[in-house]
Amino acid sequence: MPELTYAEAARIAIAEEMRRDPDVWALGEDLGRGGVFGQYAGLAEEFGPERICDTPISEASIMGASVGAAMVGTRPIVEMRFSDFALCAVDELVNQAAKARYMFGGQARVPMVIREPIGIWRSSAAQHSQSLEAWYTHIPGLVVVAPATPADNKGLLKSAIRCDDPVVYMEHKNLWGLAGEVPEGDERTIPLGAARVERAGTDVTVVSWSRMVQTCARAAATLEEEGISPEVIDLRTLWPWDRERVMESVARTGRLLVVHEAVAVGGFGAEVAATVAEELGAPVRRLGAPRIPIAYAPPLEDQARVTDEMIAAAVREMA
Amino acid sequence: MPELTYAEAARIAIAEEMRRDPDVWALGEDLGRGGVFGQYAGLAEEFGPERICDTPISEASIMGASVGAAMVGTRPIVEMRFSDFALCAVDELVNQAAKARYMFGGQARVPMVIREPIGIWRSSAAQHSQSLEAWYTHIPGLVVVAPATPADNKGLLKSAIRCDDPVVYMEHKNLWGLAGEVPEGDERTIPLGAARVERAGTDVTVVSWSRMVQTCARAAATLEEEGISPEVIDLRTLWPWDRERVMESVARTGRLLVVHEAVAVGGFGAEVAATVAEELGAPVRRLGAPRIPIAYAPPLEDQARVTDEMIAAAVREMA
Amino acid sequence: MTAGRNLDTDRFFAHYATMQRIRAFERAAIRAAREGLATGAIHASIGQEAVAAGVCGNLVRSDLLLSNHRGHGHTLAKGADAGAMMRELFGREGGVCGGKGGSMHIADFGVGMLGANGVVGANILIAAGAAHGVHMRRSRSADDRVVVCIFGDGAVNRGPFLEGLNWAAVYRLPVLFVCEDNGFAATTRTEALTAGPGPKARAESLGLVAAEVDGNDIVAVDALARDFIAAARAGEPRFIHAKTWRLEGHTAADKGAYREAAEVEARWADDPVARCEALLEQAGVESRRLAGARDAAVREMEAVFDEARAADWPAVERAFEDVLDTTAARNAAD
Amino acid sequence: MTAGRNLDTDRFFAHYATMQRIRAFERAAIRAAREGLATGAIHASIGQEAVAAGVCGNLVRSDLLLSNHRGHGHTLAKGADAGAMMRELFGREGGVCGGKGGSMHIADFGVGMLGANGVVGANILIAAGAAHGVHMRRSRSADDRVVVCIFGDGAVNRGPFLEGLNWAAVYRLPVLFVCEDNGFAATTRTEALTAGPGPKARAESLGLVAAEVDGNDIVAVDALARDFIAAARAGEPRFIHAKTWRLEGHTAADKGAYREAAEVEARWADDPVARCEALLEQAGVESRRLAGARDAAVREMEAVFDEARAADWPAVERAFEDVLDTTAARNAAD
Ligand SMILES: Cc1ncc(C[n+]2csc(CCOP(=O)(O)OP(=O)(O)O)c2C)c(N)n1
Ligand SMILES: Cc1ncc(C[n+]2csc(CCOP(=O)(O)OP(=O)(O)O)c2C)c(N)n1
Ligand SMILES: [Mg+2]
Ligand SMILES: [Mg+2]
Repeated sequence: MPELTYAEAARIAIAEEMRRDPDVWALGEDLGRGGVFGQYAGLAEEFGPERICDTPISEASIMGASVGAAMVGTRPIVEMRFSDFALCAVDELVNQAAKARYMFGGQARVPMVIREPIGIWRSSAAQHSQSLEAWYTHIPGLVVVAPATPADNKGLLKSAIRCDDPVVYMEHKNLWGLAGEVPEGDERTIPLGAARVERAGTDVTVVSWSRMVQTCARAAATLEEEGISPEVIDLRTLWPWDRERVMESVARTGRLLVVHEAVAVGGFGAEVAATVAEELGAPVRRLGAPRIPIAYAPPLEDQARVTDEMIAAAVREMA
Repeated sequence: MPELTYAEAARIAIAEEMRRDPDVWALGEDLGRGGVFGQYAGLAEEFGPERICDTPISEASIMGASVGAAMVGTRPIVEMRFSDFALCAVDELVNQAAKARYMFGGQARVPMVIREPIGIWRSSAAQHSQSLEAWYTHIPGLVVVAPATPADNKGLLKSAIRCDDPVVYMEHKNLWGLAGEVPEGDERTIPLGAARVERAGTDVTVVSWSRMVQTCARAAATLEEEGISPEVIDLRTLWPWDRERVMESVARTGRLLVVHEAVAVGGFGAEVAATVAEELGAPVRRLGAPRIPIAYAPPLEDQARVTDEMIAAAVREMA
Repeated sequence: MTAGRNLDTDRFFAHYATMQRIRAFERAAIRAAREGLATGAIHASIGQEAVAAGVCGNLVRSDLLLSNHRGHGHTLAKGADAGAMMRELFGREGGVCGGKGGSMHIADFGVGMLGANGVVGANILIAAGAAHGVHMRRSRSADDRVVVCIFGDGAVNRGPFLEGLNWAAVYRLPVLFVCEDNGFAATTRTEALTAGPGPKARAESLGLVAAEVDGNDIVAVDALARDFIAAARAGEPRFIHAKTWRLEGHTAADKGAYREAAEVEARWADDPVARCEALLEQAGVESRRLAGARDAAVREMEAVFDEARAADWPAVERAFEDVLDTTAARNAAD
Repeated sequence: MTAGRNLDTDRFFAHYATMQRIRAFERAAIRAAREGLATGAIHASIGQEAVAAGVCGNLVRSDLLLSNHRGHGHTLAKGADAGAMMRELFGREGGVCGGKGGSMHIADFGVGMLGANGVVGANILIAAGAAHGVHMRRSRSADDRVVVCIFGDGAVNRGPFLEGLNWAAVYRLPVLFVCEDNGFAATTRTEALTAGPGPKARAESLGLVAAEVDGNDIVAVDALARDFIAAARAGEPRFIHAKTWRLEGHTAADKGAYREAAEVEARWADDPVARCEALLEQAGVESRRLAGARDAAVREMEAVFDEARAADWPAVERAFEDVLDTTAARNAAD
């Protein structure tokens, strides 16, 4: 299996899907030059400017036009650059894309993938660092995906492109350069809604997604040396989330820790924790950012981070 | 104490605050005619068109201009008509209003009240019925209020107007006509962040807000006849929420039910339930809408409602 | 109005019939709202029928249409079934959206009507995108569909107006935008809150060829729409500012207290349906035939009203369908 | 460029000094980014200094300014302290925003600079609103402040452009909008994605008096800004389209591979700082004085660079301040 970065894996996923289906196209700012993070590198050369479409700085239009383009049968990949800028296009996503199929009684289908890179990325400050995945899990009609590895970024992106409903696809800005083995082949998709066990264990179930999966894995390695065995589950898809897999694990370990980079208050960790508490009555705990905007200065920015030490400490307390 | 409707109570709160402070003003569509729900009736006559300001259909501008107007020391009351339309102004609220104070290191203050009526209102369908309070609890820098009674709608709105930070103030469209006793007097404010006990009880703590408080109260009355005594707490402010009051109650009753009209998945009920589960390990349960858009036809729309029967049944199971 | 003997009476009789059907549908819809049968808000287009008929009458079935909250007339003119529409307003089984959308989300994809919209201005971007999709597919097949987007004078003050028109012009998309200016945005006169020379100048500043027209003059609307639709079909986006007037309240519940009875009465003298009728009479069409079209429209809409009232409610399970494929099972569990 | 003997040399020497200070600040900021000392992205305004100097030089301290992500020059020209600004870029204690904002959120409320913005076009609405606030207070006190809003050519394709300009015109607000057109939006030439005759026509269609100017001509910018600021102060909102060119990359990290070296070199011949210098020489200002201003600027910015590097990091508790008054205690608990 070749080693690819998270960005390359996504690029290959798009190229494969665009070759397979002439209705797939991508649009957003600066895509022709390969995208801000190189995640579209070379695609304009292969597919031309109509299918790798440079747009004006018009997030509402990028999103809204994609709704219309999807309704007539094309499959747009919508690049929002930073999830923060997608806040300029919320009506188009939430009131239009997510609801069209339902409002029109099933007449409309809106197959679009909305790429919204999330997360803290050194000194990007309050308007370029948010992780708002929880918002979209709350909106009926949306699928929400947050891949943590290069292999998943290929397989899940392919599934998202093939999905007939709108998928909010949240890559992490700090993962673009992460390298890992990625299976080759056109049909190596990964199903939406299926979690992945990052590391099997017996003592505490640690549920996470996106970049925090790597942090949890590091914490788990430390803990294992201490004789504590955490099971780390990468949710991968937040809606629909793999409730069965999580329940099965917590039923075994007897305790749950949910870890995410987003603000803890109102984060998706609350949903996972509340569901486990309701269904199993097991002890639950969440780790997420404090309810503060992300600051610019590194030492201040770091206050918004969940670290492997914090995770290890929480697991130790629970185990 | 005079009886007033929820809409009248709000109108009087605004009038009192506008008389007290010449920097308070209101802006939004059709305000000069009293607002869509009469919640501004008569105010243009008293305060003139500059302070009760009719605007173009430009939600982004209404919100964004208010940020600027607040920064220079005025105190805008921003009328969004339906919370759904506020989705046209999310960058302005979340990236600007909520973050300005922080990003600029405390140099900016953004005292604005954003009125966003929420909730199901017969056959208003998917784009006019949403309850998205959970979103704003997740955003650092915002206060979130959702009053359930006329008295609270006066006292909390006054506090919101006096607050130096942005307050998302979510009235329920189905409560406008609800009448109740409202204390008179300019200084009868109600503190932000303090819950109210709607009905004291001993067996199960039921936490709710907005219109569902009335539904919970009805369910409680039924249950009491059966010998079950629920304590119904009206949270009133969702951020900051009155954690102490809730913990104290659950510590007594030993169990928690959270009830809201919003979609259950990712709703603020998850936050309350997760927090209680984390801190007390008590059994928790949530009632909210299924993850479906709100339909138009009454029997379909009703599938999104939480009823007093559902609440009573849940309490019976838990008690 | 450019009338006279050489009027294409067949064409305008058809427009006239459409306008009468819209008028009758709207009257029935208002009655349904007042009787509590149409359970949601009804925004009727009485007084604006010439825009719907004149614009949509120049489209073929496969062409696409996006409308706003005041969309009954546009939808009927695009060829949707009045019965399915009325059942939708009543929230009944067999409604064109299965009762899930209601008046503000009326849509009939089968005739290319891709939806009304409850958010002012939102349809502009969706229309630009639908045209973008059609444009993309043209390179692969002989898709010559055009997209028409109708919105109100209130929508020209929302950001999507700028973004959507710029978008259409940049990519040279097959789309016609129609600003149906009825003088009001809800209870507010739009003019006072719209700066500058008007929608036409705004559209031109965004690179579109644009024109103003008397929206109550079916002949003028028809001629301009025909030209502009042909141009748009060829990839030259166009803009029409059609001036009309909303003869009834904003919704069926609105008594319109913010305008004088005298003003409303004066505006009734410019009723586009009556104007079209006069024109056809002048051109030699028998009054009996005209009255026949009107009566047929009224009877049709009375019938669909009665049918809708008699229709069943949709089965409650429908509330859980059409959300997501991936989570059908899970959704039901919540 | 209208030069000559009768130039107000004091005035333009002051503009020149401002431009040299901006140039030197930007060079230092780019160096800081390349050395990893400015920890976030740096968008420098090299080549665009005449817009900052010419516009902000016509404001008094109490006037208000809103800028975009490329805001160092505007902020300096408005009178902010270069040392506090540089410390902000370094994320240090004593930064003008306490290290919380960085380059993209640079602000100095003490000199009326109400903030740069990380969201393209967002400052337009905030500026309209600041002007609305000033306007409201005018009825009670003699507040004659004017608000200036500077944004890029990329921002004219976002909805807020339409909404904010319409807003300013409808309420007759004391605001001047300046589109600082440097030819690019990140790596894309803006022209190809901006339909129609341009920003000036767009502004006019929204009811504003508007003008184009050579943004590298300090005399022209100064004269136009002076006029337009006076009009705006009196409640007539104005719009300037200033054409300039971004001589460096989009950020300090951008090598600008999407443009030919020859094109960049040709544009350096139009360097506004050099043009201003030539003008002053022509008007009789001694080269020594000019070189002195340049050297002083370079020394000043080297000093603030060194100071910033030596400054402490902010105390970590600061991360929890300035969020909400009502919840100070609760936030800390989370
Ligand atoms: C974004 C948004 N803001 C506000 C509303 C509430 N609203 C519904 S219709 C309407 C007036 C619209 O005026 P116009 O666009 O001229 O259409 P008309 O009703 O006159 O046909 C308003 C303000 C809305 N639906 N969407
Ligand atoms: C709403 C939004 N979309 C995208 C971006 C990313 N972005 C940052 S700067 C920039 C280019 C802006 O171009 P312009 O407005 O001309 O300003 P310039 O950089 O040329 O000074 C883009 C696209 C952003 N900051 N905000
Ligand atoms: Mg109108
Ligand atoms: Mg630019």
